[in-house]
Amino acid sequence: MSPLQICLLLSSLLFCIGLVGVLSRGSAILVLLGVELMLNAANINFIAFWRYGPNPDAGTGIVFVLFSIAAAAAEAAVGFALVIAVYRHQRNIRLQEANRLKG
Amino acid sequence: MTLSAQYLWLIPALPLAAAAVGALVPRTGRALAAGAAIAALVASFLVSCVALVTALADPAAKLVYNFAWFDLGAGVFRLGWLLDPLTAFMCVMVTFVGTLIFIFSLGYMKADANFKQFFCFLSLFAAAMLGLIVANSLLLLFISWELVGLASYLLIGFWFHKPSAAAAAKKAFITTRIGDLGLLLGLLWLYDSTGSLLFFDGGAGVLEAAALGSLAAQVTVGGLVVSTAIGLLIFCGAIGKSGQFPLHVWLPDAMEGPTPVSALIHAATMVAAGVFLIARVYPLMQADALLAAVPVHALTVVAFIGAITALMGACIAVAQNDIKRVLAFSTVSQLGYMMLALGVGSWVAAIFHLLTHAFFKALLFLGAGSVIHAAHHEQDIRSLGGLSAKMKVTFVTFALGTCALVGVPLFFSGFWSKEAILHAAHGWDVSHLPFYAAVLGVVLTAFYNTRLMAETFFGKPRSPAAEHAHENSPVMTLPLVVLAVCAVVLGFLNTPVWPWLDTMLLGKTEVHGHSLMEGAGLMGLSVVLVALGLGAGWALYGRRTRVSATAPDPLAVKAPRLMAFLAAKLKFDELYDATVGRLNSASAAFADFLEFWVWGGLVTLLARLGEFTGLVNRETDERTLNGGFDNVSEQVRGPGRVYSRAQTGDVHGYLRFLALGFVVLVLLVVMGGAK
Amino acid sequence: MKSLPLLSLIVFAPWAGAVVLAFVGRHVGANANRTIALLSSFSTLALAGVALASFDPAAVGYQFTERHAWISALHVDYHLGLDGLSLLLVLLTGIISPLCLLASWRVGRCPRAFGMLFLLLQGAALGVFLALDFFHWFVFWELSLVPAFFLIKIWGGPGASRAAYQFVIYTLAGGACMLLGFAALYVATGTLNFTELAQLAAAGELAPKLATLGTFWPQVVFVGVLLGLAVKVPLFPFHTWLPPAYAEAPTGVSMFLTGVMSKMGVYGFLRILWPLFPEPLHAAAPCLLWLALGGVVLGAFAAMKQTDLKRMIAYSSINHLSYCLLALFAVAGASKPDAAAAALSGTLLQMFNHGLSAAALFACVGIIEARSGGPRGLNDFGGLRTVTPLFAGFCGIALFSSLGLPGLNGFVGEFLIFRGVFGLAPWAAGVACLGLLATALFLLTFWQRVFHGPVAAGVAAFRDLDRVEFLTLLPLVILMFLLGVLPQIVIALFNPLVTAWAANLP
Amino acid sequence: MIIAAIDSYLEVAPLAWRDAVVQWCPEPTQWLVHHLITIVAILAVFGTLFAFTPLAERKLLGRLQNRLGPNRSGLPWWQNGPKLWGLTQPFADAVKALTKEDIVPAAADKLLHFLAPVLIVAFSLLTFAVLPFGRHLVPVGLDAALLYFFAAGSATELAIFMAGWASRNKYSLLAAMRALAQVISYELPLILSVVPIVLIAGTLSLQDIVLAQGFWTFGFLPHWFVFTPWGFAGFLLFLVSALAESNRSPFDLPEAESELIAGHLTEYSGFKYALFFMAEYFGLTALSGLGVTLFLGGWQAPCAFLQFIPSWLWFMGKVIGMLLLFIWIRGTLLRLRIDQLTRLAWQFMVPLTLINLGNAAFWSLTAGWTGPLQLVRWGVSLAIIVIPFVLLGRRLSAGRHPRTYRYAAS
Amino acid sequence: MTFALIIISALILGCAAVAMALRNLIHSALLLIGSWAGVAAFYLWAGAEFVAFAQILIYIGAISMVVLFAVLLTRQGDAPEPVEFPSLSRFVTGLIAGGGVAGVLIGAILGMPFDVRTAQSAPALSVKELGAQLMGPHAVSLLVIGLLLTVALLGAVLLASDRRPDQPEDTP
Repeated sequence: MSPLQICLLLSSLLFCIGLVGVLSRGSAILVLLGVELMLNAANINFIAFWRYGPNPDAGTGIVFVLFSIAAAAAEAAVGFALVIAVYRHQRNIRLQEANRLKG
Repeated sequence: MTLSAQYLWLIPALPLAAAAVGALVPRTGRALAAGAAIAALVASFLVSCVALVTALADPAAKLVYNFAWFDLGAGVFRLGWLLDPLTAFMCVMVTFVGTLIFIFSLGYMKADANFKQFFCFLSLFAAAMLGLIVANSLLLLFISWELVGLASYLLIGFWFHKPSAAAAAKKAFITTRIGDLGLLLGLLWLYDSTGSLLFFDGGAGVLEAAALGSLAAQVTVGGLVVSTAIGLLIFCGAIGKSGQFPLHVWLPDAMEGPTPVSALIHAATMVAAGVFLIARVYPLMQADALLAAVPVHALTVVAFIGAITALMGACIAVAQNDIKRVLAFSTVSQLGYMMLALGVGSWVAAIFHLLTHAFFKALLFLGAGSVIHAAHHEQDIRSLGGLSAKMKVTFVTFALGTCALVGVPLFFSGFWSKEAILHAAHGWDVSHLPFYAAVLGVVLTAFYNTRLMAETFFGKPRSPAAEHAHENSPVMTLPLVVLAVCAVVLGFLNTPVWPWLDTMLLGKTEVHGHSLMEGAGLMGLSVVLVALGLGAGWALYGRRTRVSATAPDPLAVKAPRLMAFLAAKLKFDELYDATVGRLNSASAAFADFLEFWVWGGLVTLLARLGEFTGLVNRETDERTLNGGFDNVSEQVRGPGRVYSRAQTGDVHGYLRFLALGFVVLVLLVVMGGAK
Repeated sequence: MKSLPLLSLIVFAPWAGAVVLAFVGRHVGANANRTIALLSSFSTLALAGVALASFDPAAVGYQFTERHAWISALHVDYHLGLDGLSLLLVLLTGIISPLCLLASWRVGRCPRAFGMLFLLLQGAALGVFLALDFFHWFVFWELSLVPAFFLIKIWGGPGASRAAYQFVIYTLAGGACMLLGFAALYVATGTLNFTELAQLAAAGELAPKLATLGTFWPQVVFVGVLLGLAVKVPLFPFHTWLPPAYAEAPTGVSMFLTGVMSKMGVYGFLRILWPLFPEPLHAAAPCLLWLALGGVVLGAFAAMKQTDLKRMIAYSSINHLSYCLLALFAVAGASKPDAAAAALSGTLLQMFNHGLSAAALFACVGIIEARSGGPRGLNDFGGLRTVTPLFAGFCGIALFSSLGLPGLNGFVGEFLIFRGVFGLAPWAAGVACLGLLATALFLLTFWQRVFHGPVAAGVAAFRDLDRVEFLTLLPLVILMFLLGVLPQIVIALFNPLVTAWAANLP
Repeated sequence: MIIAAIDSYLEVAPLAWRDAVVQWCPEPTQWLVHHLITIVAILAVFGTLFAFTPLAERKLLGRLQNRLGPNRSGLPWWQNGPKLWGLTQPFADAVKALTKEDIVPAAADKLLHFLAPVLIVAFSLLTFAVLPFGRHLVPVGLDAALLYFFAAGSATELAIFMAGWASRNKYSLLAAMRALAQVISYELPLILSVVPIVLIAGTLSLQDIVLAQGFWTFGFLPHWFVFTPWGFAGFLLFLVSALAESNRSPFDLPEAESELIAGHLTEYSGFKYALFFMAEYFGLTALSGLGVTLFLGGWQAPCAFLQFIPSWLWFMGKVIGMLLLFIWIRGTLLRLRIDQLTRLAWQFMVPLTLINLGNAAFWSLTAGWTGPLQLVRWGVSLAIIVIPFVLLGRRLSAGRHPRTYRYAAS
Repeated sequence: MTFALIIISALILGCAAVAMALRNLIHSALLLIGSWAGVAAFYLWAGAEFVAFAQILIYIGAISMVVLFAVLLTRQGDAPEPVEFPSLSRFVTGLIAGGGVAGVLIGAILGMPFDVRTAQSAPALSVKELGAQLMGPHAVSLLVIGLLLTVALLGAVLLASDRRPDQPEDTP
């Protein structure tokens, strides 16, 4: 098993952990944290392919990860602001109760 | 001591500076304004005298100084100063008479609140008038001409709080402007034809042979020679300014102004500007004289207009009761004489009469002013009377002026100048009608002046104002005396025996006199005529003086309708009101109608059309389009309601579907790839 | 070092002022706002003075040109240039604009917004005078409408709303016609640059190129552009928007409208219509001459009928601008270089002079209106000269300047126009004389009814000029005298240009 | 010659000694020993420094407050012996801390309660890894050293939170939140205030930054960044941010004794408390080191002829100078209120640092200006920072008057 | 090398998995921070030190704070979430879905033959080169990201503040 495959396995497992968290946890905060994990998993992939890919000198992977981290920061800021807004609205952060827009 | 033409501008500039001083000092700066005005005019007079000496040293020379005013196209537009005997004589006359009248005004306007403004305007007038005289460019002349008109406007309307004064000022300005537009057009035509507006420009001026020849050679509409047409247009200006028929209507109304103004502007100087103008452009007026096959010569028109005016003015003066109006119509009449002289070819006679008239008419007006001032602004001769004893100086000087005006033989300037005109008219070979008119005018002049003297100075005072009148201060009487002396003496400058003025004006150097006997017949006739007029006047008014202000006029008793018609100034105002005035207001109404109904209406119509289209559009939209759309939306909404049930609002549910969908998709791809 | 973008500075300095006002104005007082606006507005005169100092009147072409590619897809350049004509109008704008703001000093309602809008308007007008590419020329042209609209509508009199709408819609319609015309021109030639188009036209290639679009296109384009300009000047009978707009606008804006904006139309005629369409203009000249005469005569007569002083002066404005057009059409219709030079000189001079005198008259009426608190009818006053002698003097000078009294600025321009028109179309000059007469008549009526006669009731308490009003009128009056006596100082700016135009007549 | 030789030897002496020791170790463990020696050296030096800094602080504060400060502790086994000016006080304190009872609240999250002081000391020590102590003394020559420094520094926030939360005490938690808010608020100006340095020096490596300041005009005017308008402004901003970042007075609200009973440290005692204390001083020292490195020329001598003194001595001297400055500030300024604190950060520091960044950009763009233009460059640069400073400062204090306490007055 | 990688992976996955399973949100968050630190370690391992520091600075320095603050601000007493049927069923379905995805991914990774250049040394990319890359070819993206962050900041402030805009700032 090459290091690359290990890296990829790591990232896919991390992704799935995040996914399970997102799908199974009721707390909006944990859901968001799951999403963050998934983003990290993706970043791991970028780095892995940069490290073991055919064009390491390009540096695109790193640049992309930097952008991704910035995007994640933005997502976290907005996401947790949303959580607080939801909390203010329904005095808890259980996602299954946040269904006002139900059709 | 000579004066270069280059410095001629000093003559108008000094009063202009005084006017500026008058405009800028505060209202309380009375002494400064008046002092500046008089000092400037005296200085101007001195410069004029130097100019006269210079001009007379070589009367034939045209001393010219031209200068660039502004760039025009590839060249420059030039103005200039001109010094010849005509200019010099006029300058001296204007500054001299002007000075006296300024001094007179010191007394006359003493009590007026706008004293300093008065002197400012007077100075402005003097500057403009002098500018008009020294101009060597028709445009500069026109500019001064208009400024003279402005000053006249301002001074007529000086007592602007009187509606009649304000109206008279406007009337004067507008009426003269009608003539001025003719002058403007003539000026434009002249400029267009010759490319210059300078009178003398070393051979290139419009009054010099080359230009005149080309002007006389061209023919325009109706077979009219161009020079004739231009001349007639320029004459329009003179008609307006000099109160000639048919634009004389403003001059009597102009008496609304203070009396010094009437003396200076509407007797001595400005109204004579028309005569000066024609005399100045005389070569142009004369350019067609030698051509036979023309519909009309310019000077012929001038002669007839002058004759008509002379007679008409004299007639109307007979029936006027306002002391200033009598004098005003007398002025109209005398100006007619001058025009007549111009028309019949003797411009020197016209200028001679202009000069003498300036002095004695100024004298008469100032005398009238003296009377009015003494009689607390009572101007109606029927209410005056008996002033000969109360105002001795005024009476004597006024009488001397009257004698000059009437043309009492031999010792009065008016006699000699009028004689020259009659002589020239008699010698005119085109028609004798003007001569007869002039002769009749002489009789009438003597008649109405006698009436004026008799009514004003003789008999008993017929009103409290006249009762309490007494002689004015020397500041007012002194100018009268000086003018009276001049009115007598000036005639001797140009007697047939020693025609010095003629000679100088015509640019000759040797004075060739001839014996008095050569024109003795005509002279005798005129003496007889004057005597006739004096006698008739004395018979009607002097023998039995009027007893009360309301007593009927003796002449009116005899010919009431004629007298009423004359008193109404031949109903010219009414005629103009009915024709020109009505046309004017009709045009204005028409223009307004066009504005409001036609053009405005068109726009409104277009706007309404736009609104209507919008209305139709909206209706269509709401009725058909929106209706169909609503239907469709309603149909779409049904299925939407069904699908919306799937929206549980449970985030996890959605995500689960997402994840499962992803797995299914990948599996599908893998299966597909495997196949 | 690259030379200073002087012309851009001229155009954008007022806008910069507006921006400053927008940001700073909220925090400072009303007077500070007015001062800022005044100073910004004054920048034009200062910068124009700089331009004047290094301006070479003998050079016929454009000077201080700035050209940068702007929209390459349309071959549109940002192209500014200055010749005698532009300089004259920039100077005029520079003189008039601060005075307009001074005249509006007493505007109490939101002076900041007033100043901003006014500066926008000023910048747009300057842009029109300096742009050499139709694209941004048109942008400025239309942009000038927006602030004018708000200025009239918000700060105007009781009928302002309607007048403003009429003004804008009328002018917009004209502008639309012109835009269509230029669209066709662009399609035919591929350029919107004035100089290039003029060169094409001079070479006689413009009409054939337009004709490739269709037989009638040369005529259609000409008419379109003509309409756009005719509305702006305005040419009789496209002038109906003018009297209400001028009458209802606040004083300062009326001054600017008549002093500067009406010149935009004449400028357009000189800069666009005449160089680009010499042949159609030549063909249409007799007809247009009649329209201009209509403006001269009927405008004056209509003014005589007005009882609202502002409307009266608005009509006199039509009358005066029609003189410019008269000369222009006479030049376009005939060819006689010396007369044409005189006529064109007269036109340019008249533009400048009318700017001064009409602005002064509007300022005077504004002062009367401010005193009376609303009424400004011909018959509402009387004897003002007794009460307010100084004001009467100033107003009288403005009136006589407007009726073309020699010695004041109006005369020389009108003389030159008449001289040129007489040389080119004598009958037109003869008819136009009627206009001169009527002008004198109604202006003197104005003077007589308002200032002469006994003191009317309600007038007795009028104040004479205060310091701000005095400062507003004084420069104008000084200029009137100065230009009346020494027209050369203005003529020198454009004479070579005009001479070159006249020499190159077809 | 000899002096030069000694000089160059002194310069590399610490490295030489380390290498000598490492050579005595077996091959596979050499790298470990190598690093361990470095760590131990740092710990020893800065531990000593830590020991004496509070002493210095107390003494200095005492002087500032017109009293003496600790001067009693002498030698433990020598009663009535020499007092040594209280120099042994730190050791006494250490013994006291170690022997004190360690109290853990019953409801506390035991693990986190324990982890927090450990982590905070660890994190604050981490930052020392990248500071260039001398010309050849760089523990870890990272390319992105500056970033590392801040990354490591920011991790201390986590420890503060853990301390506050794990105590299960609402005062602790509130204080921790306040501390966090403050630290996060000031992290922004802190980082932004050093960005100009990066811009000018063009590198994130601290050693390179120091090298970039290694010139002198005329041999005695050092090219330290602090001697430029932007650098001076940046230094001041950095100083203020550093004060706030390390919870020093006048920004010591998180542990405000009178309001929050020592904040997140309430439930700590004994050695754990000492660890927090230690972490605070370590952080302060590390920030001083960073400031010295970035603005004050690091280990560079101020004059060319003073280069014979070993560079690490210069560095230590400057750091100590900075520490004394901090102490002086503590003794001088009053504590801020929380709202003043945050307003200062967001309305004053952040805009000013951003403007200073622009200022540095201007400086870098005008690097080619010489002669009289140099003066212009200085003038403009000064204006860029001084004018906003004045304006912002005015805005900050506009409409704010000294607070009046209604009940305290009468 | 591989050994280090496996340790790091274990750290990451272990922290993450436990975090996702814990009830105590604070502990979850702290563990996740550990996991992020692991990821940073992974980056260091892979030779991307700049990214590693950025990860620490942003995740541990900033996002963790946001998370912790959010947790503290939204606490509903100490009572943990009750274990009910819906949450159980959700857990199971989540596990199934996650497992499915994991299966697919792992299958794909293991089944895919990678053409790998297993370089022993990490590719050297200095900070300077990285900066040049960011400001050169990726300048636009950088700007966009900057804009995104600004907007996100403002949006977050707006979302989280319950003060109405017309209410004045409460000055002490």
